[in-house]
Amino acid sequence: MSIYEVLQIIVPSAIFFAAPLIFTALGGVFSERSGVVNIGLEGLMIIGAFVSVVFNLTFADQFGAFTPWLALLAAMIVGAVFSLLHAVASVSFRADQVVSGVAINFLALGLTLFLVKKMYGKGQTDQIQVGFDKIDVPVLSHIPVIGPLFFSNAYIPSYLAIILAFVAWYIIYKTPFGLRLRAVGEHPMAADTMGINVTKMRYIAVMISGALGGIGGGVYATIISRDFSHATISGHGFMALAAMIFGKWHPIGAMGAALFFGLAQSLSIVGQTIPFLKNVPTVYLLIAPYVLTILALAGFIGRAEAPKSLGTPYIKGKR
Amino acid sequence: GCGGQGGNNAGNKDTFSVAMVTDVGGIDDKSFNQSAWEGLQKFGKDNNLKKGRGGYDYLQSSSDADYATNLNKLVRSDFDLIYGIGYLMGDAIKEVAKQNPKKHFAIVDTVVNEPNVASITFKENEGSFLVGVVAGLTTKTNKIGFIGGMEIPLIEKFESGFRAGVKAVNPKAKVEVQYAGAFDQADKGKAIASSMYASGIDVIYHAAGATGNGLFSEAKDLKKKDPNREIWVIGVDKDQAPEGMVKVKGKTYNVTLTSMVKRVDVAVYDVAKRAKDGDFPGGKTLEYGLPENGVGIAPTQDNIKPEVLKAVDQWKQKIIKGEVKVPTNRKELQQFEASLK
Amino acid sequence: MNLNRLNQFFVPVLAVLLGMIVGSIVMIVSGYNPIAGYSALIYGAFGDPYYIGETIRQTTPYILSGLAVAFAFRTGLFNIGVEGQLIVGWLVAVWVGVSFDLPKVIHLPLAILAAALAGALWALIPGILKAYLKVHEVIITIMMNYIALHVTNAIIRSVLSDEGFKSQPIHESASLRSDFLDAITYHSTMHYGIIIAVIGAVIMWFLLEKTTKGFELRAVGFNQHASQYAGMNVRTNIVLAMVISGAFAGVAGAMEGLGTFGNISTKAGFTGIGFDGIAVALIGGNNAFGILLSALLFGALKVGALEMPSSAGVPTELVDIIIALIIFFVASSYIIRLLLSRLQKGAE
Amino acid sequence: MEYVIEMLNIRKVFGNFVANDNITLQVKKGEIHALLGENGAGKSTLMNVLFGLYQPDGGEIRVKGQKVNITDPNVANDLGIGMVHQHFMLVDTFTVTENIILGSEPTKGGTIDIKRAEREVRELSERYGLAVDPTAKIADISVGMQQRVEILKTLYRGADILIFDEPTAVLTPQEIHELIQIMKKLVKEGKSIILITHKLKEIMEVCDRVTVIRRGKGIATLNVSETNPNELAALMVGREVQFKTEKKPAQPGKPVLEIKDLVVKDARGVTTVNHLDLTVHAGEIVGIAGVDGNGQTELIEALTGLIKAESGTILLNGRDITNLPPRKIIEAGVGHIPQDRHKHGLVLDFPIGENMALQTYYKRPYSKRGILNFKAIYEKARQLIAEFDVRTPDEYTKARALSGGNQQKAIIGREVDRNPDLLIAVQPTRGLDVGAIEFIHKRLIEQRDQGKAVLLVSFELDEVMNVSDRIAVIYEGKIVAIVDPKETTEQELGLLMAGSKRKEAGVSS
Ligand SMILES: Nc1ncnc2c1ncn2[C@@H]1O[C@H](COP(=O)(O)OP(=O)(O)OP(=O)(O)O)[C@@H](O)[C@H]1O
Ligand SMILES: Nc1ncnc2c1ncn2[C@@H]1O[C@H](COP(=O)(O)OP(=O)(O)OP(=O)(O)O)[C@@H](O)[C@H]1O
Ligand SMILES: [Mg+2]
Ligand SMILES: [Mg+2]
Repeated sequence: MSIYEVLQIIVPSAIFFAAPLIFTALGGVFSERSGVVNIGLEGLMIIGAFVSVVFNLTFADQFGAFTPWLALLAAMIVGAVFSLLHAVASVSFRADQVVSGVAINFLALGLTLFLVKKMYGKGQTDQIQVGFDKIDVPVLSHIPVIGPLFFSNAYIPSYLAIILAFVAWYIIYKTPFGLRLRAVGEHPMAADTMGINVTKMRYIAVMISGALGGIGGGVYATIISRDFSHATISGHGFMALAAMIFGKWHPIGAMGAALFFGLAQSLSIVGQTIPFLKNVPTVYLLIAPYVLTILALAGFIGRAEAPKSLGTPYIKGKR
Repeated sequence: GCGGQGGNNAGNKDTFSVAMVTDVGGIDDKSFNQSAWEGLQKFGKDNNLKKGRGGYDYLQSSSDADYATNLNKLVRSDFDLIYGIGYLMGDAIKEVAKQNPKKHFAIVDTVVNEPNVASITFKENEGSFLVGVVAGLTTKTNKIGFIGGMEIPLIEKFESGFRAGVKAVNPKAKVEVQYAGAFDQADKGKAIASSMYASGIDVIYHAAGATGNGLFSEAKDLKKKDPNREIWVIGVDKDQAPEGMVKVKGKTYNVTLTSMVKRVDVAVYDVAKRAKDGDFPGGKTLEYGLPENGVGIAPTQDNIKPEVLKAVDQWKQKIIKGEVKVPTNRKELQQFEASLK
Repeated sequence: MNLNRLNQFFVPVLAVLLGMIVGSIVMIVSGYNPIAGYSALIYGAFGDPYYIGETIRQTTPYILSGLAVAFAFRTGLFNIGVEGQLIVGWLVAVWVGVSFDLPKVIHLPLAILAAALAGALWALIPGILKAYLKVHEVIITIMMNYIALHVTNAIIRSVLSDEGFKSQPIHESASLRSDFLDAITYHSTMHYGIIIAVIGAVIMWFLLEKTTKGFELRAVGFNQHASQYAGMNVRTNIVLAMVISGAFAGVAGAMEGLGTFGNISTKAGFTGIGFDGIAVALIGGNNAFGILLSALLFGALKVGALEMPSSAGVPTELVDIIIALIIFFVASSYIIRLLLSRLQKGAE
Repeated sequence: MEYVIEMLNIRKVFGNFVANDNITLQVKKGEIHALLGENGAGKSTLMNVLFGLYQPDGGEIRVKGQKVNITDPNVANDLGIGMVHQHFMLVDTFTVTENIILGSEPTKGGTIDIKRAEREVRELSERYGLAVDPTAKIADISVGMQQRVEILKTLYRGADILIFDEPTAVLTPQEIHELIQIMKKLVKEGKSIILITHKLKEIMEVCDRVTVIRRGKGIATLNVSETNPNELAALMVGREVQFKTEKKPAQPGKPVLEIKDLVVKDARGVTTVNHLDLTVHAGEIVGIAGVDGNGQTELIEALTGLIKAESGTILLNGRDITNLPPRKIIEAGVGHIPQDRHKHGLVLDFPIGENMALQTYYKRPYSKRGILNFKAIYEKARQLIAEFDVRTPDEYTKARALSGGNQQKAIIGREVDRNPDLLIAVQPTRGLDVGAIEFIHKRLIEQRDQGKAVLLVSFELDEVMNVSDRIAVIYEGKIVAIVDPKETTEQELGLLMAGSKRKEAGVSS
C-alpha cells in the first residue's frame, strides 16, 4: 500500500470517528466557557443516542429520508431540556458541578434503559433502517489528491461538525453573546456589574451543551451503532471531555483534538494491516491512540488554562 | 443452610423448573443470551411451564460481580436446573455448584468439572469453517476480512475455523484479521470495516458482538452509495439477515451473505429436557457441533450461489464424517494449512 | 453551631429520602408498585445473612474507590483514573497471589501491598505530568484507563495464562475468602476485604486530618501559591497526592482479585467501580466516614436491585435512576439547607 | 434640586449583622464627596446598594430628586451611576476594549464591531486624559492602567455619577497624582464623584465634602475646608490616631542581609533585577522605594527562593542562601509578608488557626513524629489572635471569612512570631484603615527595636518615609540611591524613582 492509499483509508474514517466527539466537545466548550463544569457530557450523549434511535424507529415511515435529520433535531431538543437539570442544580441550587454532572451520567443511563425496557420490552432497541448516506461531495470530491481524502465516502453530519466548530469559534470570539459568555466564565461578578445576567448566560450555555451533546449522541447512534443499548455510548462523552481540555477550551482546538483522536484510532486500525507492523502484538496498536494523546499533551501541547471561575457557582455579593 | 427443601433428584418432582443467568447483554442481545432464552422459552411452552418461580425464568447481571449472586438467588428460589450463559460465568458456576452439590447446573461456552454441572460447548470452528467456505467461494477480490471482539480462545476458535474454510476452497484468498479489543465498540467495528472494505476486502465475517454493529452499518452505507458494489457481511451467532437489509431507491438489498448460527437454544432445550427426564448429564461436557445441529449456516441463504451451497454441503458432510478435522486455534490452523499443500 | 452539625447529618439523609420518594413516583407513573419495589430492594440487600454478605462484598471495593477519588479531591486533584488504577491493582494482586507460595501472613499482605503499589505507579504518570508539565490530570487519567484495560488484558492472555482468557486462581494463602464468612452468610461471596476497606478509611482520615503530610497535601490542594510561599514543595506534594489516591484504587482492585473473584479474566470493558467511586466520594462528602456510609448505600442499592426484577417486576435500571436522584439532591444540599433553615425559623 | 444622589436612612443587614444602620448620604452635583470609615465600616456595602448589587433592607434612594428602585446594575447604569469597584471587575484575558464594551457592545451585522469600539475607547480616553492602550490585554497592563480602564467603563456607559471605591489603595504615587487630576477634570465636566479612601491626605486634597461612617452608622458630614485630618481620623476610629509613628533612632548592628551583584529574570526572561547590591543591618528598617515594575517583585521572589537568581549572591548573617529552596530560606531566618495576601499569604479555606502554622506545622510542638498536634497549633493561634488583635469569631473560622485587615494582622502575627532575623514586608498596609496601619507600623518598628533587620517594600511614599531608617531607591533593577528619610523630601524621592541621578549621594550599598 502506498502512503496515499493508507491516507485514503485513514482520513475518512478519522473524520467519521471524530464527528460525534466534535459535537459533544463543542457543547462542553460552551458550558465550561460559561464557568460550568460539564462532566455530564457522557449522559447527554446517551440521551441523544436514545432519542434519535427511538425517534427514528417510531417515525421512519412517516418522514422517510428526513427521519435522521428530524431525529437529530429531537435529540438536540431533548438533550437541551435534559441538561436543564444540570443547569438548575449547578447554577441555581449552587450544587457542586462535578457532582451534578456525575448525576446526569447516572440518570441518563438509568432513565434511557428503563424507558427502552418499558417501551420495547427488551434491553435494546431494534436497528434503525434509515440512516445518513455516505456521499461524495459534488465537485469537491473530484479535486485531485484532496478530493478522495476529504470529500469522498463521508457523511454530511461530519462536515456539519467541522463547520459547527468554526461557527462556534465565531460565536464565542466575535459576537456579543460570546464575549458575555466568556466574561461570565472568567469573572462572573465583573459581568454582573456590567449588567449581564450571569444566571441566564449559564443556563443558555449549559443548554447549548445539552443540545450539542444530544446531537453528538444522535450522530453516533445514527451513523455508527444504529441501535441503542447499554453499551452504545461507552466512554465517548469522556473522550469528548478530554478533547475539550486537550483543545484548551477552544472550539477549533476541541475539533482538532477530536480529529486527532480519530486519526490516532484509525491509524492504529490501519496499522494492523501495514506489513512491518504485522507482527507487533495487537495490544500496542490498541493502546496507541491513548499513548499518542499523552505524548502529544506532554510533548508539545503544554498547559491549558481553564476559564478562571470554572466550577464555582456565582453567588451575588460574595467575593 | 440455605432455603428450600428441594435438592433431590429433580426429575422426580411433578413440575420441573429451570432458569438461567445472563451476562450484561441480557436476553435480547441478539446473541447467545437471547438464543439461550429462546431455548428455555420453548422448553417452557412445550412443558406447560409458567414464567417465574417454579417454571422458567432468567436473571440479568449488570456486572461480573453479579454472576454468583444471581446464581445463588436462583438456587434459593429452588429451581431444578440453573444455567450460566457465557464463558465468563465459569468460575461462578463452579463455586455455586460446589456449595450446592445437590442442585443441577449447566454452563454454556466453557467447561466446569463438577459432578453436578453439565458443560455445553460448541464447535464454533466447524460452523465458521462452513461460512469460510462461503466466503472463499464468493469473494471476487480474494481478500477476506475477519473482525474479532476480544482476542480470547473462544473467538480464536471462530477465526481459525473460518480461515481454514477459506483456505480449503480458495488458497489464493487472503484473510485479514483484526481484533477490536471489545465487544461493545461499534465505532471501532465501523472503522475497521471501513478500512477493510477500502483496502479491497469484499467479505467480512465478525465474531464481535455489538462491535459488529459498526460492520453492518459500514457495509450498508457502502451498499447504499453504490448498490452495484458487491460487499458482504457474514453474521454470527444468530441469523443476522435482518441487520443487513438496505433499501436503495425502492429496491431492497441485503448485505448479509449468510450467518454462522450457534444454536444455544437447541443445546439449552436439550439439556433441560434430559434433566427433566432424569437423564441430567452432570459432570459431562456436551459438545455441539455440526452433527448435533449445534452450529451451522443460517437458514437465510438467498445471497449464496447454488454451487457454493453445494460445496458447503459437501464440506459439511466431510466434517460430520470426520474426514476433515477443523482447527480450533491458530496452531492447529497452521497444521491444517500445511496439510492442504 | 449545633444546628449546623445536625444539618450536616440530616442533609444527606434527607437527600436519600427525597431520592427514594421521587423514585417511587417514577415507579407509580410507569405502572409499578413502589412498595413491592422497595421491599424487594431492601430484602435483596439486607433480607438475610446471604444478602447482607453480598451487600458487604459489593460495598468493599466501593469504599476504597470512593476513598481514592476523595483523597484526590481533597488534595485538589480530579482522579478519573481510579478505574484504571483499580484494574492494574487487581492484576498485580492476582499475579502475586498466583506466582508465590508463602505463608498467609506474608502472602496476603504482600499481594495487597503489591496492588497498592501498582495503583500508585499507574497514578504516578498523571501525577508527574501534572506536577512538572501542568498537563490536566483529567485527560491523562482518562487515557490511562484505556491503556490499563488493554495492557491488563494482554498480560492476562500472554503471561498469566497460556493464551487463555483468565488467570489461574490465586493460592489459598493469598485469599481474602474464608470458610467462616462463607458459613455465616450462607455462601455469599463476602470476604475479609471489608476490614481492609474500613482500615483504609481510617488511614485516609488519619493521614489527611492528623498528620503533618496530610496538612501539606491539603494546603497544596487548596492554594499552591501560598503553600509554595510557606516552603512546601508543591510538585512532590501533587505527585504524592496522586500516588496515594492510586494506591487506594489499587487496593480496591485487590479486593476483587483476592476476594470476590480470586482470579482475573480479560475484561470486555471497565468494571465501573472506579467511576462509581466518584459518586460514592461525592455523596460521602469526600470524607472518610461519609464514604463508608455512601459506599454501603451504593452497595445495598446495587445488590438489592438484583432482586427487583424477579420479585417486583421492576427493572434494575430504576436503581440507577434513584442513585442519580440521590446524587442530585446531595449536590443541591444548598437548597435543602435553605429549606431546613426556613423550617427551623418557622418553628421558632 | 440640590442633590444628585440622596441615600436616606439606608439599612442593609447580612444575616444578623447590620452592615448599614440607617446611613444617610447626600451628594451634590459637581462635587467630590468622600466616604470615610474604618475597614468593615460599611462603605462598600453602601455603595453596592447604590449600584444595585445589593438590595437595601430599608431607606430610600433618590437620584436627581426622583425616588428610584435600583434592582440591578443595569438600572444604575440607566440612571447614570457608574462604579469603580474596590476589587477590580476586569476580565484578565480580555483586551481593554473588550472589558469596556462588555454588556453594551457595538455591533455590525451581529458581530462585535471591534474597530468602532476601539475607536470609541480611544476617543474617550483622549477626551478625559485616561491613557490606555485599547488593544492591550488586561493581564499585561499595570494596575494604574487597569484603574483607568475601570473609569472608562463607567464613562463609556455615559455615567455622570461616579463611585470610586478605594481607587488609590493599589496605585503608585504617580498614578495617584494622575488619578486626582482625572477626578478634577471629571467634576469640571459636570460629573459628581463619591470617593472612598483611607488616605486622609487625598480627601483633604480633592474632596469638597466628606461623610464619615463608623460600624455601619453615619457619624457626620463635613465640609473638607472646615476640618483637618486629625478630626477626621478621630471621628472615624472613635479615638485619637497618631499618623507619624513614634520611633527611637535606629541602632544598626551587623549586616543581616547582604545582596551582591544580583541578577534576576522575570517569567518572560527579561532581566528585571540588574546587578543589584543592597545591605540591611540588624536593628534597621530599609525601605525600598520605586515605581512598580522596577524589579521589586523579582527581587523579593529571589530573596525568598521562589525564583532562581541568574547570578550574584544573597547572604543572610554571612551565610549564602542564594537559590536555596523556600523552606531552607525560611528556616535560615527570613520572614515574609507577601504583597498578595489572598494568593500568597493564606490558604483561605483553612481555619485561621491553621493558617498561622503554615510554615511551622512540621516542627515541634506542632508536629511530633509526623502527627499534628492540633492542641498546640490552636493554642498558639489563640495567643497570636489575642496578641495581634485579629478580629475573628474564633480560631476555627476560615481565613476567607476575615476582613482584609484582620487577615493581614494574622499574617504579620505569624511571621513576627517565628522571630526571623530578616522580615520582608511587601505593601503590608495596602487597603487598610488608619487604625490598622498604625498598628502594623508599630509592629514593624518593634521588630527593629528588638534587633531584627526589616526590609520594607511599598509604593506609598508616606509609609516608606515614615517607617524606614534608610530608603533605597530602586530603578530599572538597580539601587540607584540610598537616602536618609529625615533628609529628603517626597519630591526628591519622586525624581529619583523616575530615574534622575542624584548628584551628591552616589550609588552605594
Ligand atoms: N455579603 C456579605 N455578607 C455578610 N456580611 C457582609 C457582606 N458584605 C459585607 N458584610 C459585612 O459588612 C461589613 C461592612 O463591609 P464593607 O465591605 O461595606 O466594609 P467597608 O467599609 O467597605 O470596608 P473596607 O474599608 O475594608 O473596604 C463587613 O465588616 C462585613 O462584616
Ligand atoms: N459574601 C460574604 N459572606 C459573608 N461575609 C462576607 C461576605 N463578603 C464579605 N464578607 C465579610 O466582609 C468582611 C470583609 O469585608 P471588607 O470588604 O470590609 O474587607 P476588607 O478589609 O475591605 O478586605 P480587603 O482588604 O480584602 O478589601 C469580612 O468580615 C467578611 O466576613
Ligand atoms: Mg470596602
Ligand atoms: Mg477593603
